[in-house]
Amino acid sequence: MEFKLFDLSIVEYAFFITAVLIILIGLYGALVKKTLIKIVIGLSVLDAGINLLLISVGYVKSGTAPIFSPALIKDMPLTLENIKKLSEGMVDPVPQALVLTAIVIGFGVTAVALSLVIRLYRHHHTLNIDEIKNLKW
Amino acid sequence: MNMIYIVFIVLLGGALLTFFANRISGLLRDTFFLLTILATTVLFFTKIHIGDTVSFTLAGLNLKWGLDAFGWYFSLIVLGLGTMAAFYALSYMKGKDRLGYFYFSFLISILSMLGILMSHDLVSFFIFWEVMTWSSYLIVIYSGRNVQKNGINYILLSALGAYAMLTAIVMVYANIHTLSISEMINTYPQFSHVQQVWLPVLFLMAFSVKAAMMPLHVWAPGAYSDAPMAYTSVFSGALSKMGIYGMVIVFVSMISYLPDDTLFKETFAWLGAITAILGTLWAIAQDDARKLLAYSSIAQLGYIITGVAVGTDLAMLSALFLAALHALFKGTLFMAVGAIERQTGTVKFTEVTGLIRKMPWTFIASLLAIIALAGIPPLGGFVGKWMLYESLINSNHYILVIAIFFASTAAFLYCYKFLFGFFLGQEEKEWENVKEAPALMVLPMLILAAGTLVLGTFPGILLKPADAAMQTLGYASTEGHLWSMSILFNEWGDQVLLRPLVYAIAGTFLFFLIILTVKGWKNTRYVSTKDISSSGEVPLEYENLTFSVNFYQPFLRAVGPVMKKRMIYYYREFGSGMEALFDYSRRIYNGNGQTYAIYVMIFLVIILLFKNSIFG
Amino acid sequence: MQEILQYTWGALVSFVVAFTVGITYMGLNRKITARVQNRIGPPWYQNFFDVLKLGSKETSIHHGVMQHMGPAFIMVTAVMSLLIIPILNDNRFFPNLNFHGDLVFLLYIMVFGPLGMALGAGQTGNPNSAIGVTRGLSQMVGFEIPWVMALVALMIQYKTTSIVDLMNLQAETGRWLMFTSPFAFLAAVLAMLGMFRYAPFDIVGAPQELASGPMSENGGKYLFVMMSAGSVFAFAKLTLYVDLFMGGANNLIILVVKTFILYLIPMLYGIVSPRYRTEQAIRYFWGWPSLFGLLAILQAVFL
Amino acid sequence: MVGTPVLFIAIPLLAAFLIPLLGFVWKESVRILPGLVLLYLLYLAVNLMGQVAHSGTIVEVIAGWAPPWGINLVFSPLTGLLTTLMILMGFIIWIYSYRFKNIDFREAVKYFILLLMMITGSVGIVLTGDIFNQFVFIEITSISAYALTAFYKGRDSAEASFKYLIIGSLSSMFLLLAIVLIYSQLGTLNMADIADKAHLMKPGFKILALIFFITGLGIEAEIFPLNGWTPDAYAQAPGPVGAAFSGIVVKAGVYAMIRVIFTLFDVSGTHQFLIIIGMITLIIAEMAAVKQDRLKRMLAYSSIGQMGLVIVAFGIGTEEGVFAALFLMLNHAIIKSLLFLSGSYLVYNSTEKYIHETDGLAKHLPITSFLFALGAIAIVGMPPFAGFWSKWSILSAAAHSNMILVIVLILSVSIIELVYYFRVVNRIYFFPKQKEVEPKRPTINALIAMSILGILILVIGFYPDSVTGYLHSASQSLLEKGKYIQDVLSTGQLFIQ
Repeated sequence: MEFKLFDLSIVEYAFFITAVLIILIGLYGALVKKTLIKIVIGLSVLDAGINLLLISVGYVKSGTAPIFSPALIKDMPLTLENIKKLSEGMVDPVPQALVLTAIVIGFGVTAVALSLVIRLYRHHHTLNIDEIKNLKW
Repeated sequence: MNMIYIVFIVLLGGALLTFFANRISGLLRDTFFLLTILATTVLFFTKIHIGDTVSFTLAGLNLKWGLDAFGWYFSLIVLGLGTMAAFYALSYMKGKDRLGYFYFSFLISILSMLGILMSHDLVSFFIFWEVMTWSSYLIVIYSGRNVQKNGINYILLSALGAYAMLTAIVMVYANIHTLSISEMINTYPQFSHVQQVWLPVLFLMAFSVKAAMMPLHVWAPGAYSDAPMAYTSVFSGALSKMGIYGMVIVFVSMISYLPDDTLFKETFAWLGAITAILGTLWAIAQDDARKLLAYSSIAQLGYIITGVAVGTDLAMLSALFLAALHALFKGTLFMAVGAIERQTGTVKFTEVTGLIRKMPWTFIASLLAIIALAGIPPLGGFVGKWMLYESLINSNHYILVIAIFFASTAAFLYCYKFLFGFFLGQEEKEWENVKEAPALMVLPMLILAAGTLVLGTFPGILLKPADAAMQTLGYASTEGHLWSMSILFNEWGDQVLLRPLVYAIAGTFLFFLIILTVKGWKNTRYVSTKDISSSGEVPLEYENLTFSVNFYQPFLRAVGPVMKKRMIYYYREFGSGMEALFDYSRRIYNGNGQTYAIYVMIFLVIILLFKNSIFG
Repeated sequence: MQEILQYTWGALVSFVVAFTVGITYMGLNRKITARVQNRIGPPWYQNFFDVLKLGSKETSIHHGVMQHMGPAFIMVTAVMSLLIIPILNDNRFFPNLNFHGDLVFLLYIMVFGPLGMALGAGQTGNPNSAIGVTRGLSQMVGFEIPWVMALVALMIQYKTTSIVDLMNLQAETGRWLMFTSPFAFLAAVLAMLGMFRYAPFDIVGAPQELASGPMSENGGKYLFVMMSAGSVFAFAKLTLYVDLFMGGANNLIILVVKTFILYLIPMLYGIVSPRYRTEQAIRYFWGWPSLFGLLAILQAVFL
Repeated sequence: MVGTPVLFIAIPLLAAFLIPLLGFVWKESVRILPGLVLLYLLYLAVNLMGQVAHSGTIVEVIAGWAPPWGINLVFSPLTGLLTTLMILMGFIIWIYSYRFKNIDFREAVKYFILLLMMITGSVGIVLTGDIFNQFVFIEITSISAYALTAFYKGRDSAEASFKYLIIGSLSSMFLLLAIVLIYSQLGTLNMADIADKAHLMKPGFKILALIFFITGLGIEAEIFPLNGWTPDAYAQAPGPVGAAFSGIVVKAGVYAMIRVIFTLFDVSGTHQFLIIIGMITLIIAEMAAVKQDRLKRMLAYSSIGQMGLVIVAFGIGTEEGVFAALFLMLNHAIIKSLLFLSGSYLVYNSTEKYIHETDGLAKHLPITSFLFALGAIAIVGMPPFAGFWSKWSILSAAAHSNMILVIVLILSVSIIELVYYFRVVNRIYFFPKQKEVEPKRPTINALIAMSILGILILVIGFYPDSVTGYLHSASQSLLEKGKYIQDVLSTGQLFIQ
């Protein structure tokens, strides 16, 4: 299997550009916005962008689901050549698995972040990150 | 098992036992301490012979320990002074707390010094060197006074020196792939020119810190005066000699290869002389006896350094002789100060006076030591100074002679101050009930002081091992050669020419003393120091007749310009500048999480921008 | 044994000579000073009476062992200097303990006595004594510099540290060192001003201020020994200068003449001078005298 | 065979989930179970180390999918050494914190679960042979670390944790980007396979991936300027967690970074880059540490500095340099943990953890103070303690590569380090105690844990040969890239045939 990043169609480019845009938006949120909630949102957006990028790597235009169903295999012997032949036209399953994992992780991180935000708000009575600077130097 | 191991195990085990025995009982602790040091001394001088070696491998490095005549000579200083100081310490330290800690550090520092003298490879040399540093540091901070100032100064400068040495050691190791000191010396001529210059510089940096040479001496006054006097005698007498030991090796085995136009030796000889002069001047200005002796130690080591740096046969001999002698008299003096401190509770000349009748034995020991320090015949100090002068004159260092002479003349000033300040002058009521120090403190002092007396007339006792040490270093030398080196020695073969002079001095002195004593024996009586004539009036009871404040004010006015700023002032300025810089640098961590995130992005962008130059 | 007896006899004679001459010089000093100041002054032999009076007085007090030993210390210095410094050229009679390098030895033995006496003075408890001692020691550090420079210059120039060698050299060439090494002579003579402690360098004993300083608690036998030692020591020092710079002397008459001429220098300089404070004195010695010393060394090294 | 590497991950994960359940049955089991697990794993690790030394690297295939397709665990001399070290440190920290939150059962459950998860994650980072799997383990470690940092409710711990979280999220973003780049180019996630095919990548992408990796993993490895979170997190986390950070988590981060640089790609210039960045980290951190007035913050900066030094040593790149770096990692884990453990007793009852609150505590806490002093002396590299040997090996490695400037800088920085450590030790021993400070006597299990570390320092110091053999084979195994690839991929071929 040969994977290429840049000889892609417009649609595929669109995936990448969108993903990069989302990442940039997320970064903007995380790095520039002063409110803790917005920072957390920015981080989540960032996560989403990365996941989109990840999934688009495995995208094959008009590909099928990567399942070797009995209908597909029929009575072919499971040699390497056959498997290769069959898997052409399937989307790559690995990025999907990765994205699933990444989403779960992102969820966990966001949950922890939000709980921390609550704690910070109770402690400091503000959500402005510039005012939460008890620990420095 | 080899005896060398056993000596080290005895010392280490003894130190640990002493430390833990402290919890059980004081008597047990003292016994262990004394037994350890005595056993070490006995084992060392009876069982270890010159030429014994052992070698083993540790962490892939071949380490070798052994004893040669040169090391033996210095071990004599270490163990001789160490044993005396140990006896002294038992009485001096009585009743203080943290004694286990003190005795432990004491023994470990003795161990480390023996280790340095027995190391035949650079790594064990360095290890023992560092052990010596921290064990002595532990004692410097023992009293708890000024730990943040004097303690840190000491450890900081020691580390500076030690790391300079470490740099040199790894340079050597990378070059010749062996750590043996003799290999290093043998291959030294083949090193590149840059290394030939840098190696001795780095090594000498380390050694000059311990030998308290200008401008690396700033730790010494504080450290010497803060350590308990029982240890300071070892500190100044023996530990600083480790610096001299290293210097001798470097000078003999490395710098002698350098071409003369590098002026290495001259520079060092002059640094030694300047150290001697400034040390003396500062000693004169002190009102605290410990500080006075500390500066005096710096000055005395300056002479020794000069001797080493000049490096002719006689100069080296004088340096070695003075090194041992300095241990004797400075050991005595620090012990005397300790005795006074213990009996009166103060060591300030401005506070305590007129102890001569209360502490006569301490006075006698101090008097002998002071005479030896001042280099006045017939005591040992004169022999050493003489050899130094003669070697300087013979090797055409004329200006250096004058500098050294100035320093030793000015030394009379603080010598007199020491004796006058403590023992002479008005006998004030305040000190009426002071008693002589316990015998255990007085005896070591007297023994050491007697050593200086004996060496004045029979320097051969010490010159023979010194000569053997020099033969190890490669000075073509036989015993006959030794005696023909100085005009002091030539006619009497194995003893000095000074003998008839000594007899004449003693004869004259006794003759006039008898005259003075016999004449009017019945009528002359002792009167107190209050009973004096002051321009015909009899002073009243309340009149203060003690003269001790601003003792040498006129002299200090005359030399004022050289003493405006102390060297430590510049170090302090540098230090506080650095701290300000450090304080500024940590403001990078400004506490804002978002800023940290922006740092990450900046880091990324910078790498991306320069990726072609970074990852060629 | 014979030898030792002879030496002792010679030593006694030289001591008596030095004592007599020294005391006479001191008396002359008083007389001349008085004449210059337009007074009549005591007779030149007045100091003999003074010493005799002190010697015969009963002493009833002392302040301790060190004070008791102090005069003996100073006497050791005087006698040892006298024994080491050759009194006459090629002398047979007077004992001579000199050896190669006695110049350095002399430098040390010359401070031995003053230090010992300083200890004695210290024990008296009289603050004036101690103040005088500190001044004396400080001043000593001052004048030792040009003095040592002069000696080192001689050592360099003639490659010897022995007084006898220097005397023989002058006898052979017939030229006095004060002419061949003028700078060394100048430095040495200026240092001598300090050694004799006459004005302007008399702040050590400053009679009006310190009640004669280090001596102030001593009387009777102690002062007797001190004065004797002082006169012997003065003669020994003058002899040393004569030996070093003026070709020595072949008999006692010439020696007395030469020493007296030398003695006139500090004396006359003193008569016309006020008094320096200690730091002024020290700075004085580290000024011109040391410069001359330096010139002497340069001359010795380069010429 | 006593077990396989997969147990290192499976057992503690299982235990972590069992803890709350067992807690209902018998409360004490919450405390005992992690210890039993770690003890067993320690036994296993030691056994496997013997086996590895005897018969070479163990590669274990998970779930039957052979490399390069499936996930595999690699127990080589290097990873084995680090695993053993981490488990050992984990075990000691467990001993130390056995009585932690003695009263509050719920808190204790949380603490032990999170601690176990963090250790598991770190061990997983080291053992795995798959980059995405490594990413997952990094996230497991990070999330438990966020939670542990914010463990104390009263203090500013939430702030520290939040900073850590922001930076940590960026880290995971960069890691994912790097993984995307590699996968899009090579279509594989197996480290050995990537290493094998790395030359097929377009150079631009390769360098981009490397940069993303360095940035992402550099955050975990605390290199400057990516380490803004570190001092806060170390200072605010509970004492044993600080020890775990410096003894376990950072080590995993450094390992991951080094694995990427040494095995995955060989881009020229990386080594010099490591030296420079390590040096900057070292200098800035030690400079910042001097003026700290809080104990744990000072220790944190010191920890950053030491990591910088480790990276410098790796950057030297020779076998000697790698050996020195691993030696320093080992020593640092032991010594810095000791400092954190004893240090947190010295400031136990203080809210602000000021250094001056430790004044004169030596009289009240003799053993703790002694161990702290021992750690301080050891970490600045005073012989004959452990720190000296690692410092010596770094310097001699640098000297063999003719890097005199590096030597001079390292030693100058060591002097700074010496000053601030000795200042603290002096305070503990010689300053008068402050009246309002109430020293807390350490519990017996804490004393045991600290003493073990102290003894280790002495053992390594007096007899470094006890560890150098392992370190040498570990450093060889890191440098023999070809052997690593072959070891892993041959398992796959065996499987196919």
